[in-house]
Amino acid sequence: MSLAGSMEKEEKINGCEDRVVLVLPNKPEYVSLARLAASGIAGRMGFDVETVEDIKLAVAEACTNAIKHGCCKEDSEYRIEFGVGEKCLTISIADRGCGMDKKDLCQPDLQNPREGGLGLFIINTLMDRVEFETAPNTGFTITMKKYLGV
Amino acid sequence: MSLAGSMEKEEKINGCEDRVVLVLPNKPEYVSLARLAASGIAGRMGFDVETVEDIKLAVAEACTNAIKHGCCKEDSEYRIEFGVGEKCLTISIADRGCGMDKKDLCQPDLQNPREGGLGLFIINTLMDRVEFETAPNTGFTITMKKYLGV
Amino acid sequence: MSGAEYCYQNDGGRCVVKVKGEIDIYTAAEFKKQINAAIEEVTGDLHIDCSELQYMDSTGLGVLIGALKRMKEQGRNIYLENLRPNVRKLFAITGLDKIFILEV
Amino acid sequence: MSGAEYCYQNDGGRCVVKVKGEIDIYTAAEFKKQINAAIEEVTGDLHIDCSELQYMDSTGLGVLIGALKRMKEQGRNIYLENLRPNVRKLFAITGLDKIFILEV
Ligand SMILES: Nc1ncnc2c1ncn2[C@@H]1O[C@H](COP(=O)(O)OP(=O)(O)O)[C@@H](O)[C@H]1O
Ligand SMILES: Nc1ncnc2c1ncn2[C@@H]1O[C@H](COP(=O)(O)OP(=O)(O)O)[C@@H](O)[C@H]1O
Repeated sequence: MSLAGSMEKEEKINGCEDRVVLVLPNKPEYVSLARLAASGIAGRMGFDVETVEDIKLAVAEACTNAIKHGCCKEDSEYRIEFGVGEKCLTISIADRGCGMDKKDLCQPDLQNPREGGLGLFIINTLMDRVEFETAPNTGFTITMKKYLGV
Repeated sequence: MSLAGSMEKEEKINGCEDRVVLVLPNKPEYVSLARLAASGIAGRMGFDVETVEDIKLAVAEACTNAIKHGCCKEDSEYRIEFGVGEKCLTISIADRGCGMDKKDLCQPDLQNPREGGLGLFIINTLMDRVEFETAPNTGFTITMKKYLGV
Repeated sequence: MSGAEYCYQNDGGRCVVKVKGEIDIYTAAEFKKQINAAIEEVTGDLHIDCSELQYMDSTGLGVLIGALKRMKEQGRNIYLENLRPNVRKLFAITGLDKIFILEV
Repeated sequence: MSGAEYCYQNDGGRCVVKVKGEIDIYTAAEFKKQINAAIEEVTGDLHIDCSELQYMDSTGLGVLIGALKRMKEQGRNIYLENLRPNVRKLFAITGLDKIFILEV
Protein backbone atom coordinates (compact mmCIF):
# COMPACT_ATOMS: atom_id res chain seq x y z
CA MET A 1 0.00 0.00 0.00
CA SER A 2 2.96 2.35 -0.09
CA LEU A 3 2.07 3.78 -3.47
CA ALA A 4 -1.47 4.62 -2.57
CA GLY A 5 -0.35 5.84 0.82
CA SER A 6 1.90 8.45 -0.66
CA MET A 7 -1.08 10.17 -2.19
CA GLU A 8 -2.14 11.29 1.24
CA LYS A 9 1.03 13.27 1.76
CA GLU A 10 0.39 15.36 -1.28
CA GLU A 11 -1.59 18.53 -1.16
CA LYS A 12 -3.93 19.59 -3.85
CA ILE A 13 -3.31 22.75 -5.84
CA ASN A 14 -6.69 24.01 -4.80
CA GLY A 15 -9.24 22.42 -2.49
CA CYS A 16 -12.34 22.89 -4.60
CA GLU A 17 -10.90 21.64 -7.85
CA ASP A 18 -10.83 18.08 -9.08
CA ARG A 19 -7.30 16.89 -9.47
CA VAL A 20 -5.92 14.52 -12.09
CA VAL A 21 -2.27 13.52 -11.87
CA LEU A 22 -0.30 11.86 -14.63
CA VAL A 23 3.28 10.71 -14.05
CA LEU A 24 5.18 9.83 -17.23
CA PRO A 25 8.62 8.37 -17.99
CA ASN A 26 10.92 10.99 -19.51
CA LYS A 27 10.70 9.34 -22.91
CA PRO A 28 9.39 10.98 -26.09
CA GLU A 29 6.90 8.22 -26.87
CA TYR A 30 4.74 9.06 -23.84
CA VAL A 31 4.13 12.75 -24.61
CA SER A 32 1.12 11.84 -26.72
CA LEU A 33 -0.51 10.40 -23.58
CA ALA A 34 -0.24 13.83 -21.97
CA ARG A 35 -1.97 15.32 -25.01
CA LEU A 36 -4.71 12.67 -24.84
CA ALA A 37 -5.35 13.44 -21.18
CA ALA A 38 -5.25 17.20 -21.78
CA SER A 39 -7.75 17.05 -24.62
CA GLY A 40 -10.01 14.65 -22.73
CA ILE A 41 -10.10 16.94 -19.70
CA ALA A 42 -10.32 20.25 -21.58
CA GLY A 43 -12.98 18.93 -23.96
CA ARG A 44 -15.15 17.79 -21.11
CA MET A 45 -14.81 21.12 -19.32
CA GLY A 46 -16.40 22.75 -22.35
CA PHE A 47 -13.46 24.47 -24.03
CA ASP A 48 -14.04 24.87 -27.77
CA VAL A 49 -12.10 22.82 -30.31
CA GLU A 50 -9.54 25.54 -31.04
CA THR A 51 -8.80 26.11 -27.36
CA VAL A 52 -8.49 22.37 -26.73
CA GLU A 53 -5.83 22.30 -29.47
CA ASP A 54 -4.04 25.25 -27.83
CA ILE A 55 -4.02 23.50 -24.46
CA LYS A 56 -2.73 20.25 -26.00
CA LEU A 57 0.08 22.16 -27.67
CA ALA A 58 1.05 24.05 -24.52
CA VAL A 59 1.11 20.81 -22.51
CA ALA A 60 3.22 19.07 -25.17
CA GLU A 61 5.73 21.94 -25.20
CA ALA A 62 6.15 21.74 -21.45
CA CYS A 63 6.51 17.93 -21.58
CA THR A 64 9.09 18.26 -24.36
CA ASN A 65 11.09 20.61 -22.14
CA ALA A 66 10.81 18.27 -19.17
CA ILE A 67 12.30 15.51 -21.33
CA LYS A 68 14.93 17.62 -23.10
CA HIS A 69 16.14 19.61 -20.11
CA GLY A 70 14.94 17.60 -17.17
CA CYS A 71 16.92 14.45 -17.91
CA CYS A 72 19.84 14.67 -15.52
CA LYS A 73 19.00 11.31 -14.04
CA GLU A 74 18.41 8.47 -16.40
CA ASP A 75 15.20 6.59 -16.03
CA SER A 76 13.53 9.61 -14.54
CA GLU A 77 9.91 10.71 -14.54
CA TYR A 78 7.99 13.94 -14.70
CA ARG A 79 4.61 14.84 -13.37
CA ILE A 80 1.61 16.59 -14.83
CA GLU A 81 -1.13 17.84 -12.54
CA PHE A 82 -4.45 19.05 -13.89
CA GLY A 83 -6.60 21.15 -11.57
CA VAL A 84 -10.12 21.09 -12.96
CA GLY A 85 -12.13 24.02 -11.66
CA GLU A 86 -15.49 25.23 -12.81
CA LYS A 87 -14.12 28.13 -14.82
CA CYS A 88 -10.43 27.38 -14.98
CA LEU A 89 -8.06 24.60 -15.94
CA THR A 90 -4.71 24.76 -14.15
CA ILE A 91 -1.94 22.53 -15.45
CA SER A 92 1.36 22.16 -13.74
CA ILE A 93 4.28 20.17 -15.17
CA ALA A 94 7.19 19.36 -12.91
CA ASP A 95 10.48 17.63 -13.50
CA ARG A 96 13.40 16.97 -11.22
CA GLY A 97 16.03 17.80 -13.81
CA CYS A 98 18.82 20.33 -14.12
CA GLY A 99 16.59 23.35 -13.73
CA MET A 100 17.96 26.67 -14.93
CA ASP A 101 18.87 30.15 -13.84
CA LYS A 102 15.86 32.30 -14.63
CA LYS A 103 18.08 35.16 -15.79
CA ASP A 104 19.50 32.98 -18.57
CA LEU A 105 16.15 32.93 -20.30
CA CYS A 106 16.07 34.97 -23.49
CA GLN A 107 13.21 35.83 -25.83
CA PRO A 108 13.24 34.07 -29.18
CA ASP A 109 14.50 36.25 -32.05
CA LEU A 110 11.79 35.74 -34.64
CA GLN A 111 13.69 37.63 -37.33
CA ASN A 112 16.43 35.11 -37.11
CA PRO A 113 14.84 31.84 -36.09
CA ARG A 114 16.91 29.14 -34.47
CA GLU A 115 15.96 25.50 -34.40
CA GLY A 116 14.99 25.77 -30.75
CA GLY A 117 13.83 28.32 -28.23
CA LEU A 118 10.14 28.50 -29.16
CA GLY A 119 8.55 26.26 -26.54
CA LEU A 120 8.11 28.70 -23.67
CA PHE A 121 7.15 31.45 -26.10
CA ILE A 122 4.34 29.26 -27.50
CA ILE A 123 3.10 28.38 -24.01
CA ASN A 124 3.07 32.05 -23.00
CA THR A 125 1.15 33.02 -26.11
CA LEU A 126 -1.54 30.35 -25.83
CA MET A 127 -2.27 30.23 -22.11
CA ASP A 128 -3.88 32.92 -19.97
CA ARG A 129 -1.36 32.76 -17.14
CA VAL A 130 2.02 31.10 -16.97
CA GLU A 131 4.48 30.94 -14.09
CA PHE A 132 7.55 28.90 -13.50
CA GLU A 133 9.60 27.89 -10.54
CA THR A 134 13.15 26.74 -11.05
CA ALA A 135 16.73 26.97 -9.91
CA PRO A 136 19.85 25.12 -11.05
CA ASN A 137 19.72 21.43 -10.03
CA THR A 138 16.30 21.54 -8.38
CA GLY A 139 14.14 20.88 -11.38
CA PHE A 140 11.61 22.96 -13.20
CA THR A 141 7.89 23.44 -12.56
CA ILE A 142 5.74 25.35 -15.00
CA THR A 143 2.15 26.21 -14.07
CA MET A 144 -0.30 27.42 -16.67
CA LYS A 145 -3.93 28.43 -16.51
CA LYS A 146 -6.68 28.67 -19.07
CA TYR A 147 -10.00 30.31 -18.21
CA LEU A 148 -13.30 29.11 -19.66
CA GLY A 149 -15.36 31.57 -21.63
CA VAL A 150 -12.95 34.50 -21.56
CA MET B 1 8.38 21.02 -4.76
CA SER B 2 6.58 18.67 -2.34
CA LEU B 3 4.52 17.03 -5.05
CA ALA B 4 7.43 16.20 -7.29
CA GLY B 5 9.47 15.17 -4.29
CA SER B 6 6.98 12.55 -3.27
CA MET B 7 7.62 10.68 -6.51
CA GLU B 8 11.01 9.70 -5.22
CA LYS B 9 9.59 7.85 -2.28
CA GLU B 10 7.60 5.59 -4.51
CA GLU B 11 8.99 2.35 -5.81
CA LYS B 12 8.29 1.06 -9.25
CA ILE B 13 6.42 -2.20 -9.76
CA ASN B 14 9.36 -3.50 -11.72
CA GLY B 15 12.68 -1.86 -12.43
CA CYS B 16 12.91 -2.55 -16.14
CA GLU B 17 9.42 -1.45 -17.03
CA ASP B 18 8.29 2.03 -17.94
CA ARG B 19 5.81 3.32 -15.44
CA VAL B 20 2.82 5.56 -16.08
CA VAL B 21 0.74 6.67 -13.11
CA LEU B 22 -2.70 8.23 -13.31
CA VAL B 23 -4.45 9.52 -10.20
CA LEU B 24 -8.15 10.26 -10.67
CA PRO B 25 -10.89 11.77 -8.49
CA ASN B 26 -13.41 9.14 -7.43
CA LYS B 27 -16.02 10.57 -9.77
CA PRO B 28 -17.69 8.72 -12.63
CA GLU B 29 -16.88 11.36 -15.25
CA TYR B 30 -13.15 10.63 -15.08
CA VAL B 31 -13.29 6.88 -15.80
CA SER B 32 -13.14 7.56 -19.53
CA LEU B 33 -9.70 9.15 -19.00
CA ALA B 34 -8.50 5.84 -17.60
CA ARG B 35 -9.81 4.12 -20.73
CA LEU B 36 -8.09 6.68 -22.96
CA ALA B 37 -4.78 6.12 -21.21
CA ALA B 38 -5.20 2.34 -21.27
CA SER B 39 -5.93 2.25 -24.97
CA GLY B 40 -3.11 4.68 -25.78
CA ILE B 41 -0.60 2.57 -23.88
CA ALA B 42 -1.87 -0.84 -24.99
CA GLY B 43 -2.17 0.23 -28.63
CA ARG B 44 1.38 1.51 -28.68
CA MET B 45 2.69 -1.71 -27.14
CA GLY B 46 1.30 -3.56 -30.13
CA PHE B 47 -1.77 -5.29 -28.71
CA ASP B 48 -4.37 -5.93 -31.41
CA VAL B 49 -7.62 -3.98 -31.54
CA GLU B 50 -9.68 -6.66 -29.80
CA THR B 51 -7.20 -6.98 -26.93
CA VAL B 52 -7.00 -3.20 -26.54
CA GLU B 53 -10.79 -3.23 -26.09
CA ASP B 54 -10.49 -6.02 -23.50
CA ILE B 55 -7.89 -4.05 -21.54
CA LYS B 56 -9.98 -0.88 -21.65
CA LEU B 57 -12.97 -2.81 -20.32
CA ALA B 58 -10.99 -4.48 -17.52
CA VAL B 59 -9.55 -1.11 -16.45
CA ALA B 60 -12.98 0.52 -16.50
CA GLU B 61 -14.46 -2.28 -14.36
CA ALA B 62 -11.74 -1.83 -11.75
CA CYS B 63 -12.18 1.96 -11.78
CA THR B 64 -15.94 1.54 -11.40
CA ASN B 65 -15.34 -0.62 -8.32
CA ALA B 66 -12.88 1.89 -6.89
CA ILE B 67 -15.56 4.55 -7.20
CA LYS B 68 -18.51 2.42 -6.03
CA HIS B 69 -16.82 0.65 -3.14
CA GLY B 70 -13.79 2.80 -2.42
CA CYS B 71 -15.64 5.93 -1.47
CA CYS B 72 -15.56 5.95 2.31
CA LYS B 73 -13.98 9.38 2.34
CA GLU B 74 -15.56 12.06 0.27
CA ASP B 75 -13.35 13.86 -2.17
CA SER B 76 -11.10 10.88 -2.43
CA GLU B 77 -8.87 9.68 -5.24
CA TYR B 78 -7.73 6.39 -6.67
CA ARG B 79 -4.58 5.49 -8.49
CA ILE B 80 -3.87 3.55 -11.65
CA GLU B 81 -0.35 2.37 -12.34
CA PHE B 82 0.63 0.98 -15.73
CA GLY B 83 3.83 -1.05 -15.92
CA VAL B 84 4.88 -1.17 -19.54
CA GLY B 85 7.21 -4.09 -20.19
CA GLU B 86 8.38 -5.45 -23.48
CA LYS B 87 6.04 -8.43 -23.42
CA CYS B 88 3.63 -7.58 -20.65
CA LEU B 89 1.35 -4.80 -19.51
CA THR B 90 0.74 -4.75 -15.75
CA ILE B 91 -2.04 -2.52 -14.48
CA SER B 92 -2.71 -1.95 -10.84
CA ILE B 93 -5.68 0.04 -9.54
CA ALA B 94 -5.68 1.05 -5.90
CA ASP B 95 -8.19 2.84 -3.74
CA ARG B 96 -8.17 3.71 -0.08
CA GLY B 97 -11.80 2.84 0.48
CA CYS B 98 -13.68 0.36 2.65
CA GLY B 99 -11.94 -2.69 1.28
CA MET B 100 -13.62 -6.03 1.85
CA ASP B 101 -13.20 -9.41 3.44
CA LYS B 102 -11.94 -11.71 0.68
CA LYS B 103 -14.13 -14.58 1.91
CA ASP B 104 -17.26 -12.50 1.22
CA LEU B 105 -16.59 -12.65 -2.48
CA CYS B 106 -19.02 -14.85 -4.37
CA GLN B 107 -19.11 -15.93 -7.99
CA PRO B 108 -21.85 -14.39 -10.11
CA ASP B 109 -24.80 -16.71 -10.73
CA LEU B 110 -25.22 -16.41 -14.48
CA GLN B 111 -28.45 -18.42 -14.50
CA ASN B 112 -30.04 -15.81 -12.35
CA PRO B 113 -28.34 -12.52 -13.18
CA ARG B 114 -28.39 -9.69 -10.69
CA GLU B 115 -27.88 -6.07 -11.62
CA GLY B 116 -24.38 -6.16 -10.15
CA GLY B 117 -21.61 -8.59 -9.40
CA LEU B 118 -20.09 -8.93 -12.87
CA GLY B 119 -17.09 -6.57 -12.67
CA LEU B 120 -14.48 -8.87 -11.13
CA PHE B 121 -15.74 -11.77 -13.21
CA ILE B 122 -15.21 -9.76 -16.43
CA ILE B 123 -11.71 -8.71 -15.33
CA ASN B 124 -10.78 -12.32 -14.53
CA THR B 125 -12.05 -13.52 -17.88
CA LEU B 126 -10.28 -10.91 -20.00
CA MET B 127 -6.90 -10.59 -18.33
CA ASP B 128 -4.13 -13.21 -18.15
CA ARG B 129 -3.41 -12.81 -14.44
CA VAL B 130 -5.40 -11.06 -11.75
CA GLU B 131 -4.62 -10.63 -8.08
CA PHE B 132 -6.07 -8.48 -5.40
CA GLU B 133 -5.01 -7.24 -2.04
CA THR B 134 -7.61 -6.01 0.38
CA ALA B 135 -8.87 -6.07 3.93
CA PRO B 136 -11.73 -4.21 5.62
CA ASN B 137 -10.93 -0.48 5.90
CA THR B 138 -7.54 -0.58 4.21
CA GLY B 139 -8.64 -0.16 0.63
CA PHE B 140 -8.49 -2.42 -2.36
CA THR B 141 -5.70 -2.96 -4.90
CA ILE B 142 -6.27 -5.07 -7.96
CA THR B 143 -3.32 -5.99 -10.19
CA MET B 144 -3.86 -7.42 -13.63
CA LYS B 145 -1.49 -8.53 -16.36
CA LYS B 146 -1.84 -8.99 -20.08
CA TYR B 147 0.91 -10.68 -22.10
CA LEU B 148 1.73 -9.67 -25.66
CA GLY B 149 1.48 -12.32 -28.34
CA VAL B 150 0.19 -15.17 -26.19
CA MET C 1 -15.42 12.68 -21.80
CA SER C 2 -17.64 9.66 -22.21
CA GLY C 3 -21.07 10.47 -23.56
CA ALA C 4 -24.07 8.80 -25.06
CA GLU C 5 -26.98 9.93 -27.21
CA TYR C 6 -30.40 8.42 -27.61
CA CYS C 7 -32.87 8.44 -30.41
CA TYR C 8 -36.30 7.00 -30.00
CA GLN C 9 -38.50 5.70 -32.76
CA ASN C 10 -41.95 4.14 -32.69
CA ASP C 11 -43.08 2.82 -36.09
CA GLY C 12 -46.38 0.99 -36.04
CA GLY C 13 -45.88 -0.32 -32.50
CA ARG C 14 -42.25 -1.37 -33.03
CA CYS C 15 -40.33 0.57 -30.46
CA VAL C 16 -36.65 1.13 -31.25
CA VAL C 17 -34.18 2.95 -29.04
CA LYS C 18 -30.92 3.76 -30.74
CA VAL C 19 -27.93 4.23 -28.43
CA LYS C 20 -24.82 6.07 -29.62
CA GLY C 21 -21.56 6.48 -27.79
CA GLU C 22 -20.30 4.97 -24.58
CA ILE C 23 -22.19 3.47 -21.64
CA ASP C 24 -20.11 3.49 -18.49
CA ILE C 25 -20.51 4.43 -14.83
CA TYR C 26 -20.91 8.08 -15.88
CA THR C 27 -23.56 7.60 -18.56
CA ALA C 28 -25.41 4.54 -17.16
CA ALA C 29 -27.90 6.58 -15.11
CA GLU C 30 -29.13 8.41 -18.20
CA PHE C 31 -29.22 5.10 -20.11
CA LYS C 32 -31.48 3.68 -17.39
CA LYS C 33 -33.79 6.69 -17.59
CA GLN C 34 -34.08 6.44 -21.36
CA ILE C 35 -34.72 2.69 -21.36
CA ASN C 36 -37.30 2.97 -18.61
CA ALA C 37 -39.06 5.79 -20.46
CA ALA C 38 -39.21 3.64 -23.59
CA ILE C 39 -40.60 0.70 -21.61
CA GLU C 40 -43.41 2.88 -20.31
CA GLU C 41 -44.12 4.53 -23.63
CA VAL C 42 -45.23 1.38 -25.44
CA THR C 43 -46.80 -1.95 -24.61
CA GLY C 44 -44.88 -4.31 -26.92
CA ASP C 45 -41.28 -5.46 -27.05
CA LEU C 46 -38.28 -3.15 -26.93
CA HIS C 47 -35.63 -3.10 -29.64
CA ILE C 48 -32.29 -1.50 -28.86
CA ASP C 49 -30.20 -0.57 -31.90
CA CYS C 50 -26.56 -0.83 -30.83
CA SER C 51 -24.94 -0.16 -34.21
CA GLU C 52 -23.36 3.03 -32.86
CA LEU C 53 -22.78 1.86 -29.31
CA GLN C 54 -18.99 1.97 -29.17
CA TYR C 55 -18.45 0.86 -25.63
CA MET C 56 -20.39 -0.69 -22.78
CA ASP C 57 -19.35 -2.26 -19.51
CA SER C 58 -21.02 -3.95 -16.53
CA THR C 59 -22.78 -0.72 -15.58
CA GLY C 60 -24.73 -0.91 -18.84
CA LEU C 61 -25.36 -4.64 -18.40
CA GLY C 62 -26.82 -3.85 -14.98
CA VAL C 63 -29.31 -1.45 -16.52
CA LEU C 64 -30.29 -3.98 -19.19
CA ILE C 65 -30.69 -6.83 -16.69
CA GLY C 66 -32.98 -4.66 -14.56
CA ALA C 67 -35.02 -3.65 -17.62
CA LEU C 68 -35.30 -7.25 -18.84
CA LYS C 69 -36.64 -8.38 -15.45
CA ARG C 70 -39.35 -5.72 -15.58
CA MET C 71 -40.23 -6.59 -19.15
CA LYS C 72 -40.40 -10.35 -18.54
CA GLU C 73 -42.81 -9.82 -15.63
CA GLN C 74 -45.12 -8.22 -18.17
CA GLY C 75 -44.55 -10.95 -20.77
CA ARG C 76 -42.51 -8.58 -22.93
CA ASN C 77 -38.98 -8.93 -24.27
CA ILE C 78 -35.84 -6.95 -25.18
CA TYR C 79 -34.04 -7.37 -28.50
CA LEU C 80 -30.49 -6.10 -28.90
CA GLU C 81 -29.61 -5.36 -32.49
CA ASN C 82 -26.40 -4.73 -34.48
CA LEU C 83 -23.90 -5.14 -31.66
CA ARG C 84 -20.30 -4.25 -32.40
CA PRO C 85 -17.76 -7.01 -31.75
CA ASN C 86 -16.52 -5.61 -28.42
CA VAL C 87 -20.06 -5.25 -27.04
CA ARG C 88 -21.06 -8.68 -28.36
CA LYS C 89 -18.03 -10.15 -26.61
CA LEU C 90 -19.18 -8.63 -23.30
CA PHE C 91 -22.47 -10.52 -23.63
CA ALA C 92 -20.69 -13.71 -24.64
CA ILE C 93 -18.20 -13.82 -21.76
CA THR C 94 -20.86 -13.07 -19.16
CA GLY C 95 -23.28 -15.67 -20.57
CA LEU C 96 -25.88 -12.94 -21.05
CA ASP C 97 -26.12 -13.81 -24.73
CA LYS C 98 -28.26 -16.72 -23.44
CA ILE C 99 -30.61 -14.41 -21.56
CA PHE C 100 -30.98 -11.57 -24.04
CA ILE C 101 -31.98 -11.94 -27.67
CA LEU C 102 -29.08 -10.64 -29.75
CA GLU C 103 -29.96 -10.01 -33.38
CA VAL C 104 -27.54 -9.93 -36.33
CA MET D 1 0.86 6.52 -29.60
CA SER D 2 1.80 9.43 -31.80
CA GLY D 3 2.83 8.46 -35.28
CA ALA D 4 3.42 9.98 -38.68
CA GLU D 5 3.53 8.64 -42.21
CA TYR D 6 5.25 10.02 -45.26
CA CYS D 7 4.54 9.77 -48.92
CA TYR D 8 6.92 11.14 -51.47
CA GLN D 9 6.02 12.21 -54.97
CA ASN D 10 8.14 13.67 -57.74
CA ASP D 11 6.09 14.74 -60.79
CA GLY D 12 8.09 16.48 -63.47
CA GLY D 13 10.54 18.01 -61.01
CA ARG D 14 7.86 19.14 -58.53
CA CYS D 15 8.80 17.41 -55.32
CA VAL D 16 5.95 16.91 -52.85
CA VAL D 17 6.26 15.29 -49.45
CA LYS D 18 2.95 14.47 -47.83
CA VAL D 19 2.96 14.23 -44.04
CA LYS D 20 0.19 12.40 -42.20
CA GLY D 21 -0.35 12.21 -38.47
CA GLU D 22 1.41 13.93 -35.60
CA ILE D 23 4.84 15.55 -35.42
CA ASP D 24 6.07 15.78 -31.85
CA ILE D 25 9.24 15.06 -29.89
CA TYR D 26 8.77 11.34 -30.62
CA THR D 27 8.24 11.58 -34.39
CA ALA D 28 10.39 14.66 -35.16
CA ALA D 29 13.59 12.68 -35.78
CA GLU D 30 11.95 10.63 -38.53
CA PHE D 31 10.38 13.82 -39.95
CA LYS D 32 13.88 15.33 -40.19
CA LYS D 33 15.21 12.25 -41.95
CA GLN D 34 12.38 12.28 -44.48
CA ILE D 35 12.67 16.00 -45.21
CA ASN D 36 16.43 15.80 -45.59
CA ALA D 37 16.14 12.82 -47.93
CA ALA D 38 13.67 14.77 -50.08
CA ILE D 39 16.00 17.80 -50.15
CA GLU D 40 18.80 15.61 -51.46
CA GLU D 41 16.65 13.75 -53.92
CA VAL D 42 15.80 16.74 -56.08
CA THR D 43 17.33 20.07 -57.02
CA GLY D 44 14.27 22.35 -57.05
CA ASP D 45 11.92 23.60 -54.35
CA LEU D 46 10.25 21.39 -51.77
CA HIS D 47 6.49 21.26 -51.30
CA ILE D 48 5.11 19.80 -48.09
CA ASP D 49 1.46 18.76 -48.22
CA CYS D 50 0.09 19.18 -44.70
CA SER D 51 -3.56 18.36 -45.42
CA GLU D 52 -3.35 15.29 -43.17
CA LEU D 53 -0.93 16.69 -40.64
CA GLN D 54 -3.12 16.68 -37.55
CA TYR D 55 -0.67 18.03 -35.02
CA MET D 56 2.73 19.69 -34.93
CA ASP D 57 4.63 21.48 -32.21
CA SER D 58 7.96 23.30 -31.83
CA THR D 59 9.89 20.08 -32.44
CA GLY D 60 8.48 20.02 -35.99
CA LEU D 61 9.10 23.75 -36.44
CA GLY D 62 12.73 23.15 -35.47
CA VAL D 63 13.08 20.56 -38.23
CA LEU D 64 11.49 22.90 -40.78
CA ILE D 65 13.64 25.90 -39.75
CA GLY D 66 16.78 23.78 -40.15
CA ALA D 67 15.63 22.54 -43.54
CA LEU D 68 14.74 26.05 -44.74
CA LYS D 69 18.21 27.34 -43.82
CA ARG D 70 19.84 24.58 -45.86
CA MET D 71 17.52 25.21 -48.80
CA LYS D 72 17.99 29.01 -48.78
CA GLU D 73 21.77 28.58 -48.89
CA GLN D 74 21.21 26.76 -52.15
CA GLY D 75 18.73 29.33 -53.46
CA ARG D 76 15.83 26.92 -53.01
CA ASN D 77 12.60 27.30 -51.05
CA ILE D 78 10.05 25.36 -49.00
CA TYR D 79 6.30 25.64 -49.61
CA LEU D 80 3.85 24.44 -46.95
CA GLU D 81 0.49 23.52 -48.39
CA ASN D 82 -3.02 22.87 -47.03
CA LEU D 83 -2.32 23.50 -43.36
CA ARG D 84 -5.08 22.67 -40.90
CA PRO D 85 -6.18 25.53 -38.65
CA ASN D 86 -4.25 24.38 -35.58
CA VAL D 87 -0.99 24.01 -37.53
CA ARG D 88 -1.53 27.32 -39.31
CA LYS D 89 -2.03 28.96 -35.93
CA LEU D 90 1.32 27.61 -34.75
CA PHE D 91 3.02 29.39 -37.67
CA ALA D 92 1.04 32.56 -37.05
CA ILE D 93 1.81 32.92 -33.35
CA THR D 94 5.51 32.24 -33.84
CA GLY D 95 5.77 34.68 -36.76
CA LEU D 96 7.07 31.86 -38.95
CA ASP D 97 4.27 32.49 -41.44
CA LYS D 98 6.50 35.41 -42.51
CA ILE D 99 9.50 33.15 -43.09
CA PHE D 100 7.85 30.16 -44.73
CA ILE D 101 5.56 30.30 -47.74
CA LEU D 102 2.19 28.94 -46.63
CA GLU D 103 -0.15 28.07 -49.47
CA VAL D 104 -3.95 27.87 -49.25
N1 LIG E 1 12.03 21.75 -17.84
C1 LIG E 1 13.13 22.55 -17.98
N2 LIG E 1 14.25 22.32 -17.25
C2 LIG E 1 15.34 23.12 -17.39
N3 LIG E 1 15.41 24.16 -18.25
C3 LIG E 1 14.32 24.41 -19.01
C4 LIG E 1 13.14 23.64 -18.91
N4 LIG E 1 12.24 24.16 -19.78
C5 LIG E 1 12.84 25.18 -20.40
N5 LIG E 1 14.09 25.34 -19.94
C6 LIG E 1 15.07 26.38 -20.35
O1 LIG E 1 14.40 27.37 -21.08
C7 LIG E 1 14.97 27.49 -22.40
C8 LIG E 1 13.89 27.85 -23.40
O2 LIG E 1 13.00 26.76 -23.55
P1 LIG E 1 12.11 26.67 -24.83
O3 LIG E 1 11.52 28.00 -25.08
O4 LIG E 1 11.13 25.58 -24.67
O5 LIG E 1 13.12 26.34 -26.01
P2 LIG E 1 14.12 25.11 -26.21
O6 LIG E 1 13.72 24.02 -25.28
O7 LIG E 1 13.93 24.73 -27.64
O8 LIG E 1 15.46 25.68 -25.94
C9 LIG E 1 15.62 26.16 -22.65
O9 LIG E 1 16.65 26.24 -23.60
C10 LIG E 1 16.12 25.78 -21.28
O10 LIG E 1 17.34 26.42 -20.99
N1 LIG F 1 -12.47 -1.49 -4.90
C1 LIG F 1 -13.22 -2.25 -4.08
N2 LIG F 1 -13.32 -1.96 -2.77
C2 LIG F 1 -14.08 -2.73 -1.94
N3 LIG F 1 -14.78 -3.81 -2.35
C3 LIG F 1 -14.72 -4.14 -3.64
C4 LIG F 1 -13.94 -3.41 -4.57
N4 LIG F 1 -14.06 -3.99 -5.79
C5 LIG F 1 -14.87 -5.04 -5.62
N5 LIG F 1 -15.27 -5.14 -4.32
C6 LIG F 1 -16.18 -6.15 -3.74
O1 LIG F 1 -16.33 -7.22 -4.65
C7 LIG F 1 -17.71 -7.39 -4.98
C8 LIG F 1 -17.83 -7.84 -6.43
O2 LIG F 1 -17.43 -6.78 -7.30
P1 LIG F 1 -17.92 -6.80 -8.78
O3 LIG F 1 -17.73 -8.18 -9.32
O4 LIG F 1 -17.22 -5.73 -9.53
O5 LIG F 1 -19.47 -6.49 -8.73
P2 LIG F 1 -20.30 -5.27 -8.11
O6 LIG F 1 -19.34 -4.14 -7.93
O7 LIG F 1 -21.33 -4.98 -9.14
O8 LIG F 1 -20.87 -5.78 -6.83
C9 LIG F 1 -18.35 -6.05 -4.71
O9 LIG F 1 -19.72 -6.15 -4.45
C10 LIG F 1 -17.56 -5.58 -3.50
O10 LIG F 1 -18.07 -6.19 -2.32
